[in-house]
Amino acid sequence: MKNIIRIEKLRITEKSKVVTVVFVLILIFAPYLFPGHNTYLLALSLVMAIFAMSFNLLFRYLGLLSFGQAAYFGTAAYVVVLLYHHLGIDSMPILFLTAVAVATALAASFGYICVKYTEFYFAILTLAIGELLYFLAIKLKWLTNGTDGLGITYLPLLWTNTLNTVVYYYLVLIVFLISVLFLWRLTHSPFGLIIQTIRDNPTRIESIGVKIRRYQWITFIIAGVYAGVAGALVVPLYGHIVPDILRWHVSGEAIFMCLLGGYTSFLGPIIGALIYTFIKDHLIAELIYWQLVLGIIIVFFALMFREGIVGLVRRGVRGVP
Amino acid sequence: MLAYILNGIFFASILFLISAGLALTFGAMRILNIAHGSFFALGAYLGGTFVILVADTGVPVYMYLALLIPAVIVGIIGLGLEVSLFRPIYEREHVYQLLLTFGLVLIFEDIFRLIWGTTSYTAPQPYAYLGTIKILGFEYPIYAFLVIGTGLLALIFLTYLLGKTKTGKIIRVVTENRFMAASLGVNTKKVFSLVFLIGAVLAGLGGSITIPMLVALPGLAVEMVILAFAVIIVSGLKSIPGVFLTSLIMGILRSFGVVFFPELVLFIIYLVVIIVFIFRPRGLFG
Amino acid sequence: MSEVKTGRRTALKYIATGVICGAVAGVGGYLAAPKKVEVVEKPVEKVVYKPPPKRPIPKEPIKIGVMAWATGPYGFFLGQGIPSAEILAEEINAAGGILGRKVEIISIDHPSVDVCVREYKRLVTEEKVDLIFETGGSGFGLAIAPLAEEMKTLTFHGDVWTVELFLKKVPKPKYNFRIAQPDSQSAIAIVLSIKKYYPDVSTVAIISPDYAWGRDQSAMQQEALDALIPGTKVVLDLYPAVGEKDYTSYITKINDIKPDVTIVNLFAGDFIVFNKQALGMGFYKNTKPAITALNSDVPMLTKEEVPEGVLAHCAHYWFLWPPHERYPINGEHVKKFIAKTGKYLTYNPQNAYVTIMGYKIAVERAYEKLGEYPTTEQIIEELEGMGFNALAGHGFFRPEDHQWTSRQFMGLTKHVPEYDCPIIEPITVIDPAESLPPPGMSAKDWIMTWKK
Amino acid sequence: MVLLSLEKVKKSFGEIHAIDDVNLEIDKGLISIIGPNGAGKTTLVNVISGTLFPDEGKIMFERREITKKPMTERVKMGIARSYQLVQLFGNLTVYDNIRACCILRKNLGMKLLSSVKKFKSVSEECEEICERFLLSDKKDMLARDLPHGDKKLLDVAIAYALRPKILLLDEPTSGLSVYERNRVMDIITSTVKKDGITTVIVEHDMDIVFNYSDRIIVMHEGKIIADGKPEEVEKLSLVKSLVMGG
Repeated sequence: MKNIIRIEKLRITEKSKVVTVVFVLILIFAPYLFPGHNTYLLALSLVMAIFAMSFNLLFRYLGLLSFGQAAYFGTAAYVVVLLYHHLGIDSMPILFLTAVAVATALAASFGYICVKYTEFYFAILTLAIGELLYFLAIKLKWLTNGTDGLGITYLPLLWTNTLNTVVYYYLVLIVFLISVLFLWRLTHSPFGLIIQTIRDNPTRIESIGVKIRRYQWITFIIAGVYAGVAGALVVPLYGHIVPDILRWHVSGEAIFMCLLGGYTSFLGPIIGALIYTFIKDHLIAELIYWQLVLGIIIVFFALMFREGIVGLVRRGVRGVP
Repeated sequence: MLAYILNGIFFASILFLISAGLALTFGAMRILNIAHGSFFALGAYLGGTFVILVADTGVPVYMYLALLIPAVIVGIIGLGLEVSLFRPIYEREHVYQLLLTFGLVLIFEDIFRLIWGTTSYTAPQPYAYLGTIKILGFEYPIYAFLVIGTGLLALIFLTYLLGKTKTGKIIRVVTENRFMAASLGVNTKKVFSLVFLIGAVLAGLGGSITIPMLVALPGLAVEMVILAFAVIIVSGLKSIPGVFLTSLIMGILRSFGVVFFPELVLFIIYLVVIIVFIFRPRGLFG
Repeated sequence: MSEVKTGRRTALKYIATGVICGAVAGVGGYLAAPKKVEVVEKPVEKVVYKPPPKRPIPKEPIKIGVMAWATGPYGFFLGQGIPSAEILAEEINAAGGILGRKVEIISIDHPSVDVCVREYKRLVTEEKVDLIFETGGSGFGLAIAPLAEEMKTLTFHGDVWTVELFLKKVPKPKYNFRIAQPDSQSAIAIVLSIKKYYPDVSTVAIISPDYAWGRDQSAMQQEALDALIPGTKVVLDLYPAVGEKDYTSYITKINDIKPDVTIVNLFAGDFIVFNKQALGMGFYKNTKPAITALNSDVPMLTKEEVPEGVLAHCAHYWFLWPPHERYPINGEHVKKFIAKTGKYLTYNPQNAYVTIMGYKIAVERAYEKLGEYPTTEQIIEELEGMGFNALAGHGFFRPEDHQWTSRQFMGLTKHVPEYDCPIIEPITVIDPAESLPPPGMSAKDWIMTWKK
Repeated sequence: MVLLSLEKVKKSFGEIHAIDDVNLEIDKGLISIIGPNGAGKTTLVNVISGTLFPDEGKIMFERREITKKPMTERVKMGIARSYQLVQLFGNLTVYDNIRACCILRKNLGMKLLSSVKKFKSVSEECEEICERFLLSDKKDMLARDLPHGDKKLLDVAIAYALRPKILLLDEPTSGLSVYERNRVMDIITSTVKKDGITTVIVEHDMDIVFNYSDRIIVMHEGKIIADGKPEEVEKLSLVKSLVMGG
């Protein structure tokens, strides 16, 4: 990760404050600006944005490329579905908190092994863990119903249910804003600065007395929490959870969202998630050979846009965070 | 019992053919090339096409020659991709190379579907023609020995290339430390292209040789590259014979797995990867 | 706390305000959001009952959503519903459409269950489709079945074999109809065919792909074996991975044990790889195979791949039955399909036919009965119990569980010059009465009733 | 009270005896270590700072033995070092490079939620160090975009930010133009003298050594062959031929 491209200091200029507020306001009134199916897509993009942040926390701030965030994303989703099916629990708070807790515990235990490695070995190990959980989900048919998967049509939410997209959108929005706020605070905290030094020059910072493993482990756990939150929130939107949710393709999507939006900027993963979800939705609807088009876009971005879309915008408009 | 060992060796040679090329490119160029699986699949599809074209000529030898053509074509395509797409981003972070190959896999998937459709594509003639022989009371397809032979040939070629020839030494120097090699005046760009070419040829050959016994289906590329990565990580990147031995171990482990612990067969490859990570981080032969 | 003068602090204020107005808007949303508002009772004046105005036939075309997993490894047979639907739409539109309304096919390829759910919602909310025909496998079916009930959209399932669909998932289906037969029916049909061709079988091996369908099918086959051919012993129950590349070890294991009959539940690519390696290892000399899931493959296989005289079972549609000359519905469609796609037909064309033609007949009959254009609920009432001739002959939707009564076929494979693929000749037809358990009853319970 | 002492320290790599039985005491002032390449200067710094452990002998720091103590603990005790090949946090600004060390020194590293700007003391210290090393104008530049001279300064500033009792500088002026060397040395010596931090500099440049250091140690093939005030050492014929290319 030595020659990471130019990362401007995240200065908060006048313009970026306005951009942030406008962006939040748009999100707040989105159900009325983009009614119907688009609200559903927006809710899904916000959930995937939280998932993309989980990857970006490890990649941009710690320099570790994880290919297995889907493991914790999928585990949280499965916990929600399993509790609903086997224990009949349908209160959202209990389901979500347990799901995130289990995902975090998993991230903590696997994280302890993973952080011992860097670069490719970290990527391959995280991938192997994801695939292992995927096969486990297929194997434990009595628990997870195997490849047929388990579903929740809807969960009671306040006065209505999660099928009411508008209300569910607001729940997702609130959780999304909290996670963005927390990530902003985290990346601007002393801890946030230290993990970036670990990314840039581990030997030097270790010699000054930083226990690298501990910092990496904590960051891995926080990333696991984010993936868990996203996994729990996605269940009412997907409706039906199958083992494929644990596979590396899902982690690949998180990586692509961050790069599409420009992983170096704070808003990158969020913008990337929004654009990716809408592109993929329309691409699939129109043509059978959507993989070809998606592949060409990915290759194009990998070669041309290093900073992603936010980088482009930033060239035009100074101060986009 | 011998049957299981033979099965193990048969699967091991397929594993080696796909992972040898990747070990070379991954080792020398430090590139996580997921598209390597697509080269294997491309070799398989092309192999099938050429065999069917040649099959009706009735001359059996042509069929086996036809299986070699895809290796050359895939090699050329691989080289073309390397020069045009990979060269500009060697200096950038690994994620961009990973992303580029991820995109290529998607493109190849749809090209396969466009040209060969989603039916399971295969060309049984070379396999059926050779028939079977009886060993110790059980029948075994002769073609399997051809695949095992190809695997061994590839091993011998690679060890000879890397061991004895000048280019082999240069490749090993670049693998050790490409910056040092560059400072010693080695034209790393040319070496990268050569290594990528060999990798693509091996993958293409692997694909076309195995197509008569297997089937080319959408998703084949991804499955094979994940197997290849597992082999490479477990073997540790130091030596090609190391990769061969690891493929052998994995192959035999898997074929005995069917008998003794059938439930685990699905997991075996991943379990081995994780166990090796915990106990021997540098890989078995690292 | 000294005043910290940096940009950061003000930014946090801005974000905080954002959150607060988010909350306010949330509350606002609470008030404005459409919710069950109690209607204040107005004093009721005397209202003369006027019959509702006759509902005219709508002008816009009938939209049929055809969803399939066309790009996956099983795309070649899962995706065949789309061309069939297009052929049928052309025929209907040429003949003036349904009550004058043109038929429009919107085909969607969904590579994963989450995309399937998303596309289903989009088709219903945005495209306002009249009905949806889905062929993607159990995972997909189970995902959208509850949605169909919630969103009140007529949905036909072409490829959901799991019995769980109408036993546990949606016990009282209203908007869901299933054309594919449940696992229980295919299990009974397979065992019946084994009983017919190999009456003195005693040891049986089963090899099935390691995923939900494979496990269910094997379990039910074993139940059916115990009940229908008592005394048989299942000596081997193997589960190679889906997409397995190397079956040699599994074949060696079977060759060692030499069971009388081996039920092969592998299909599509898995079957072809298995079969090729099996041919090379003398599998057909060591055991009598009963190839179960050939319905999806037979038309895709070549004569080299499947030798003659192999017992094959075909579920709910064999494109050569009923014979084309005597039964033009099947003959015509097969000709058009082969012309359009250059491929032989597996079972999804039959599903597409039952869906689209069933819907057409139901709408027309309801219109005559009611004298106005029927609502979806009225169409459903018409469909329940409605019988009509489909590609695979006559059948009907059972009113209780909306299950289409399909036949099963079996016979020994034969190589015939007219067709590149092996065919099943002579064909024995197993009627639903013999193989389809009554609604809400599992295969085991039903077979138990036979004993008495 | 002697700050740092080495007794019969030996360190060899295979047959090369980098340090061959060195006895040394370091107390106050700015000490330069000179000698031809491979004389063992850098190895000496590595052994003191904990990057390497000696094969034999004892190292005492403030009367406590640190021979086998890991680098992290020595940093806490007050031994900081800079690097010959500059080791910076390339993608962070100059200000953040220094701030990271201040944070670690006040062990605030585990603060996850409070904004870095809230810690007034850390910000003040950073401002002061930037001014000391004349890096204030380049405060918001990325470390890897700095000119070479400033990179060297930042490397020393990072070590300085740990408020050590003894500062080990490994060729702080290597690769710089003559003008740059003096500028860098002026800044370093002024800062160090003001705070009275004992500083050990490994150096090649003769006029740097003789203009700035209070005491000069000459090493040759792992042995200390001369140790004293600049004037005394200068006269020694052996030193002249060896080091000054007589």
